[in-house]
Amino acid sequence: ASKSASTDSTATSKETVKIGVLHSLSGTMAISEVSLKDAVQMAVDEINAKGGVLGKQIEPVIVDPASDWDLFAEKAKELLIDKKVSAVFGCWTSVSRKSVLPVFEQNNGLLFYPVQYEGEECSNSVIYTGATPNQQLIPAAEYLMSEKGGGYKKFYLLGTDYVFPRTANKILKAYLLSKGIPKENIIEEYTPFHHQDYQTIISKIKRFAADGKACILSTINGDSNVPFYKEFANQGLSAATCPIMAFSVAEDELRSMDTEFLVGHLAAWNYFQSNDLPENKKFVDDFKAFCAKKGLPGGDKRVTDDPICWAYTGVYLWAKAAEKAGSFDVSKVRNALYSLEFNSPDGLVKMDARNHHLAKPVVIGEIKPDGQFDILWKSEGLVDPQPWSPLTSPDKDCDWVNHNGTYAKK
Amino acid sequence: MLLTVNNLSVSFGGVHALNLDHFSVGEKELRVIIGPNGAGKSTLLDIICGKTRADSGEVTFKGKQILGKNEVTIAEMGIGRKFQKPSIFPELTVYDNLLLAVKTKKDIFSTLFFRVTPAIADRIHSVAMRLQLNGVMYKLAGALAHGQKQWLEIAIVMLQDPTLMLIDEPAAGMSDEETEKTGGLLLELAKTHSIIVIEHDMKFIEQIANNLVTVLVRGKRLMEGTFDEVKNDQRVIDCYLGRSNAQLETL
Amino acid sequence: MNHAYTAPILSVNQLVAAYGQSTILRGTTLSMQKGAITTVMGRNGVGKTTLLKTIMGLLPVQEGTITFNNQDITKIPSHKKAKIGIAYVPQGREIIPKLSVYENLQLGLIAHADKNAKLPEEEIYHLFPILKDFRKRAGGNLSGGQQQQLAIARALVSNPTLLLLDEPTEGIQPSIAQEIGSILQKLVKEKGLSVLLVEQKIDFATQVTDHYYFMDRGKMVMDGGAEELNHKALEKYISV
Amino acid sequence: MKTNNSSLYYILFIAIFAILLPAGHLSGFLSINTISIWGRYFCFAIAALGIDLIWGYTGILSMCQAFFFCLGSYGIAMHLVLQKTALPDFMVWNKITTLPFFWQPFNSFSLTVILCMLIPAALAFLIGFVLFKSRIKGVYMAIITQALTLAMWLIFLRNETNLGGTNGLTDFKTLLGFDLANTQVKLALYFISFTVLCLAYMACHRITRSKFGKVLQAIRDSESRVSYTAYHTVNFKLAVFVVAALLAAVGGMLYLPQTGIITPGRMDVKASVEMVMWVALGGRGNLKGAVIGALLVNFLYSVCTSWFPDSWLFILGFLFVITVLYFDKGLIGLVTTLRARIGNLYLKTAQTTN
Amino acid sequence: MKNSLKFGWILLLLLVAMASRAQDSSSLYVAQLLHPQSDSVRTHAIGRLVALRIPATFPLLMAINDKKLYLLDNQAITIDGKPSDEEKYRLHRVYPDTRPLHNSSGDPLLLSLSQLKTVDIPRADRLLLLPIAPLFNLYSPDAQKRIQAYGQLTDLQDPQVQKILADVVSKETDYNALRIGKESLYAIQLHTAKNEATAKAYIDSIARNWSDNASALLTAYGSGKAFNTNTANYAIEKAKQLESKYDNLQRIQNLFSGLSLGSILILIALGLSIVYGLAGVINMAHGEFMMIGAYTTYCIQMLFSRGYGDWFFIISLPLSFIVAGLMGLILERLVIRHLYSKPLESLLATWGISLILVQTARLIFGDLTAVKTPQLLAGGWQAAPHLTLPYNRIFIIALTAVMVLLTYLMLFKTKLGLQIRAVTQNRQMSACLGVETRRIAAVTFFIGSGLAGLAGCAITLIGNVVPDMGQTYIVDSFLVVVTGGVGKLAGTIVSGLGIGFFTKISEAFFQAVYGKVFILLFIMLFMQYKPKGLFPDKGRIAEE
Ligand SMILES: Nc1ncnc2c1ncn2[C@@H]1O[C@H](COP(=O)(O)OP(=O)(O)OP(=O)(O)O)[C@@H](O)[C@H]1O
Ligand SMILES: Nc1ncnc2c1ncn2[C@@H]1O[C@H](COP(=O)(O)OP(=O)(O)OP(=O)(O)O)[C@@H](O)[C@H]1O
Ligand SMILES: [Mg+2]
Ligand SMILES: [Mg+2]
Repeated sequence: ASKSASTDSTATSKETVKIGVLHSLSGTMAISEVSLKDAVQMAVDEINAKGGVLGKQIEPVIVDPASDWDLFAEKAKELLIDKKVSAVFGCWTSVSRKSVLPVFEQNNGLLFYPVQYEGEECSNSVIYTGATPNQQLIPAAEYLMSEKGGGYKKFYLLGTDYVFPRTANKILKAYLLSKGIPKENIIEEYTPFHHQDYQTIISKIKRFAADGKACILSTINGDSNVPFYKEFANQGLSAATCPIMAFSVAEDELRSMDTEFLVGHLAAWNYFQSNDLPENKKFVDDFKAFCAKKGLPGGDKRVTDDPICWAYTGVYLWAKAAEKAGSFDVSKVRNALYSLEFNSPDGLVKMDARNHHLAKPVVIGEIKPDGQFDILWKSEGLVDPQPWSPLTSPDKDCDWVNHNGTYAKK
Repeated sequence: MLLTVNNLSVSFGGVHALNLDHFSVGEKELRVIIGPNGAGKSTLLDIICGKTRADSGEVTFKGKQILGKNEVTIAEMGIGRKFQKPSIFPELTVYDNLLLAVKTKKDIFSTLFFRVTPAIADRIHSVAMRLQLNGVMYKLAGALAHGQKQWLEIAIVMLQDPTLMLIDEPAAGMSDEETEKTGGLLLELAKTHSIIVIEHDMKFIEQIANNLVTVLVRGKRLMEGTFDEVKNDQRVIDCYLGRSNAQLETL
Repeated sequence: MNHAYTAPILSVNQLVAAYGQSTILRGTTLSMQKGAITTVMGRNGVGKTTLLKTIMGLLPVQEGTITFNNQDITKIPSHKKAKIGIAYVPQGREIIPKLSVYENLQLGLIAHADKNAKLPEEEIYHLFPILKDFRKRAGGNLSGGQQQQLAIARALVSNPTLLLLDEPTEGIQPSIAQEIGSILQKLVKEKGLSVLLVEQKIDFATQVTDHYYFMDRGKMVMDGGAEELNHKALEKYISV
Repeated sequence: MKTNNSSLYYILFIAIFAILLPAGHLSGFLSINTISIWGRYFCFAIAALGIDLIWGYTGILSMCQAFFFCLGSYGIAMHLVLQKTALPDFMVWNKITTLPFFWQPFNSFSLTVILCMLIPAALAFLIGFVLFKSRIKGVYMAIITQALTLAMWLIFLRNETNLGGTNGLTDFKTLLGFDLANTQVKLALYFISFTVLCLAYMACHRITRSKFGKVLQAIRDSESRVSYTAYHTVNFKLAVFVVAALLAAVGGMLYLPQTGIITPGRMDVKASVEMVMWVALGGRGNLKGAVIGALLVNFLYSVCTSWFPDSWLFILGFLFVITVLYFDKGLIGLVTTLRARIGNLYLKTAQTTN
Repeated sequence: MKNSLKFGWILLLLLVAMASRAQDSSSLYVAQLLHPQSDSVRTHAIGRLVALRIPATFPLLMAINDKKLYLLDNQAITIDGKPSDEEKYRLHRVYPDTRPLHNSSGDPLLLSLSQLKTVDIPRADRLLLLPIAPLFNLYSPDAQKRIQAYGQLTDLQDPQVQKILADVVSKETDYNALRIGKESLYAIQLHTAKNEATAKAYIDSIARNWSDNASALLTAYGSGKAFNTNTANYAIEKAKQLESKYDNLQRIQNLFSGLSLGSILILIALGLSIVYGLAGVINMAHGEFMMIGAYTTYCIQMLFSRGYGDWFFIISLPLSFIVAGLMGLILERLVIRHLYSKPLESLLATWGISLILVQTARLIFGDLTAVKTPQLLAGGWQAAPHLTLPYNRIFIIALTAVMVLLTYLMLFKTKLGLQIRAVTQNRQMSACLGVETRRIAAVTFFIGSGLAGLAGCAITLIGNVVPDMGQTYIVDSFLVVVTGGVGKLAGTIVSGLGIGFFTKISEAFFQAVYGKVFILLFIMLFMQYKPKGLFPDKGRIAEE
């Protein structure tokens, strides 16, 4: 509420349109989600400064679902029913999204979801600006198997035990098997949330990687990463002997980390801060300036990363769609979103013509000592989203234009 | 015999606290146990009531072995205990303390649907009256003075109406008059119950010891006899009563 | 005896103290001479223990004053009282249960005026031989009487000028009770110790005391020299 | 005087929740969302009653009430999922073709209700039996039950358990044919929760006032003395433990349809500690306190996370600290002291004027 | 004879010619590498350099592999590992020779990274170096790296490799490296051995040496290249022995992991059990004091970001103790002091405080942060050829041992400890005996919270620093306190180690998640058997 007051003051007389911001500001997920709230806030400020949407100033309603999945549902109801917001920007974990999903569907809301996820979902009420599996996982595996990427033959799929890693690894495994990697060269392992002690697992990895040609596909989440990488280095492994390809480690996580032992490891995303498009340079500078101005922790040392980029882009997509539709009405905005193009910090991206996902480039980067990524590989053009992975659900597809959401392919 | 103890041995970390060859108490007998501090008197009662485990030996009550049984079973068989250090329910009122003690069915359903009958109320009040607790009936038991707690605990044991009462130092912290009253009370109770009393107050013992007195020393039974025999036994004087027992002299 | 001419070591004046709402001491007054044993007697629950607790600072004084050695100690915290030479043997012993006997005794040294004082082990074990055998045993595992002996020994270790004893013979075997009596008298004579004794057993009291007070419902109702202390004198109060 | 006080509480309580709130909704002041939220708080309050019984009255700090709560919720959730599809989506996705055996009974509503209470009760009996038999007490009990909850949480998080893993169960449509999104249904659920809360309160009230309740308090004071007085303390402890588990489960059952999601997050360490905190804040050993604590803490949680998203933790944190420092017996104690103060003041002024 | 001499001459000439040609071409390729016309040229150049394997280019290749290749005045240079206090590095030329760069006055030249031009070699190209990485790493100034390199050498048949190896071994200075280098030589000699006795001797040497691929090497030798079955069997036998030795080492590694996990738990539980003993409550904010310690370390690292090497960590050890201790002291003064006789209330209050502390940290520091590992504690101790014991873990074990010892001495050998224990058990009586209970309580809280802070500082070595990091360990450490028996130092130690070992052992059999569940259930069952912890009080004192 305090935040909305400050944005109000810039345009007091004008009418406003409310949007909800549903990111955890406390609890375990706050680590990741606070930055997304900041990104949304920045996008809102920018749009407001340019005159708002359809002549209205955007008024963000910020609530704290506190990493509590039940509270996510409650807050979603509150935003949609009591606060009557036109769109909601929020969620990080799959479970939080699943928790609010029925609320959005029942109350005809619109959720912009900015994080890479496991797919297998095709809701009419969610706009997925993060990656689908084929926009992140598959290219990464493909790259590692390629000559250029090192021609790795053995894969250790390591993740935190929840839905995204499980699904991701299922898809990865299917992909690897389809590429002729023998079963015994793929190991799957999960650790509990907040796992801190990776000694045993690293020992296993060491043995697995003793003959070279092994790499790790990591979906380790959040605060488990630091102990993992530290132990990895301390037991004498390195990126040269066995690189780690991470799907959940981005610049924001690396920001204040001791990157010495991370250098050379890899990550696959759709966006890196080191992207040298002029749009991105501006975005990065603006974000730093924004954080410094607002006195947010980290100030001008803040960095951008993939989810931040898509959280920010989400607001613009919504604004653009509303302008195009000439209305804030959810179904009109939704229709206007199909095939909508937007010049994001990551270059031109495009909403899918049939479902609510975003087509965007895929990039693979290598960690540098300053916590940024060297871009090693970039997809040619945009990669279309596949909410249902053909590897695990070959018979399904998602289409809201010609079909009613998920349908069975012939 | 109501209670028989044979070859009982207990040690704590290698130190023998009790090494009792034989000890028995009959129906409606009031037995006094004396002995120097640390002789093992309280330990003996602890074993009888199931608080402490014995190393070896046997204890039979009403002909049944009770070693190894838990304290509830033993209590149900009819043994009630008053501890040396007052043990009551400090956060309940005196009345509730007494109510819980009254001998009735004590399983879950009976307690759940329990109603105070006039008979029970009378019993509680008469016991409270005799132990001068009627004035503090609705005080929290924790707020009683030391002597009152002693009485409350005696009252609890009385209301339990056990066959055998184990009373550890009832006169401690009581004035002479109160001690005497307690003695009278015990004598009266002894008409209907078996009682084992531990005390150091010789005057009190003289009052109540109408039967045998057992002397324990270092965990062993030194002797058993009438009060006079015990009082005049040189060994007892040496290790317990002291050279010239002033207390007795004055009598 | 001629008490009027020596300054009292401890004087309690119109003391009022309460547990929460219930007032127990209602204007208790007491004065005791240096180098003497003063006994407070009274039925159960009249407030004897409460009086000692209040003197020791465990219970706040609501009204009245306590003076020790011409020093007003009404509002001084317990640990300071211990340091200026008041030692306390409470009812219920209050042994620190998980400390060994030896450690319990060492704790007594904390209040000793001399910081480097050593434990007078010889003397203690001479008085209470049983403690010697049990040096290493946890205090809480001792028998009741043994604990009482330990509590008294612990109080004596600090070399106090005033000793507060709450029914010290409770639970102690007759021979040792007797000995405690003579030890007290000896300490009073030799070291000028003053003792405030709470006791219910008239026999013990008459044996050791120099002066007695009789307490009822939070007030002193009678006092006098040792020679006046006998059953008859007290009868009328006791039968109330 | 005493009865007067209590009845004042009751009248206020009923007036607010049975009349004022629904009326507010019907006249359009309050959204159905608000009503539902209060309905959920009632469910917490029901569980809190159980915690008060086991902890407040019997002195056994059980940290696994959140687990029992979840069992109730999961049971109903399984039923609701089966109402929607024959095979839950996540099973389809996990390539499971037939419904696992333990899901089968949840096709029937009556069986579901029975199982929702039977399973927690049986588990509580088992856990309680094992723990109480071996005389585990105090912190040991608290930490062991916490460990148990933690273990269960980890297990429920797994996909292999076929309970939806981290995502839990969500997206329910109908209950006994009623549309859960329907306002009327929501209002009905609110009233059911309210009624159950009242009934549970009355039952607990009865229990604590009976001799049984006295035994519980005596166990809290000195368990060994109770044993020497010939009560089988283990049975008594076991009985309240089961009752508390039942109350938690019932709370969980009513909670689910009003919330629309159940995940293992409801029984993580934080959640299980929080449940105890409601009772502690409200006033331990006092049934009214437990209810007030549960309602108030959750209300503040909801409100503050919306109004003060950045600083609500401070507010809640300080509330805890201040309650402890200044109010002896929780919030309910505050009320009594305040009343006493006011009474005193009144008396004093009366005296001085005389 | 003459012929052979002649042949030798020709061979020598040929070799020299080849070498000089190689030298020439290497400078060409190096030039191409540093200033490529196109990516493919660079890739080709690297490919050639890899194929040529000229020692003179090795420092350059090493710099590429480490991503530390820079240009300064068109010279290919690299930086020394550790920066100076002003983040400046010493520089070395890497081609055509290696020598340190000096400034005009003859002092070592110090420059910061921004003053150098980075030579970007794409990962794909760098990966080309992988096959010969062991070869050029033989020239590394870092002995540890050389040791690794020896172990990783392949194609030992190759005469060029043999030559380089012999050359390097002859110049080897480090004892361990020398041993391993020599034994790599044995491997070559084994393959050229012509009779059973020598072959067996070399097999023995190799087995004794036990480099990374010793068993693979022996197995390979035994199953193919051995010249008679006797030696073959002997080699295979030895290989098997090595394998089982390896398994044993794995067991040791597991034990070490258990020990290290156990020490962490003990370190946290130490403060917890002291404070628990005093206040008689579950101190819900204990984890947050840990967090304070960790953030103190983080802040000090920030202050020291201009260098001073490991000093920041050395200083943060006592400081994190003091800062967390002081916070504990403040908390005790403001809140806990009023709650000593009310265990329940302190539970609530500390919970509230933990909420406040977490949110405060979140507002001040934001999100995920981590502390740099001090140089001294980076990497691990190669205890045996296949056993790396990370220094940071060794340090934590040592720290825990020291803290346990100090705590023991403090509690049981000092007057303070005596008073603490007395106050813990009976406040009122302690006061009557002259113990300043308030001061003692404050000191105890200070020590307890300080120990938590210290634990937090130590944990930065292995994990990250986040506002709610306290919650991660808190249940586990409570379990340690409880299984050990509340207030029992020895119990805490034994149970901490026990839980550590059991966790690690179970993790070897189950996945981590089930390992954890298993250990929790195991503890529950254990408590059946010991309901008051490992070291329960015996006798009457046990009853309260
Ligand atoms: N757990 C224990 N560990 C060691 N010694 C113990 C333990 N329990 C009791 N003792 C010892 O056993 C002996 C017997 O104790 P007990 O309490 O039975 O004596 P008592 O005869 O009741 O003495 P008192 O008259 O002083 O009450 C004592 O010496 C005591 O110190
Ligand atoms: N903690 C307490 N809270 C409230 N009231 C108490 C408390 N302790 C004692 N009392 C009350 O204070 C009164 C005096 O108690 P006190 O212990 O001083 O008596 P006493 O004279 O020492 O008796 P005794 O001879 O039995 O030891 C008693 O009526 C008792 O009920
Ligand atoms: Mg005894
Ligand atoms: Mg008294």
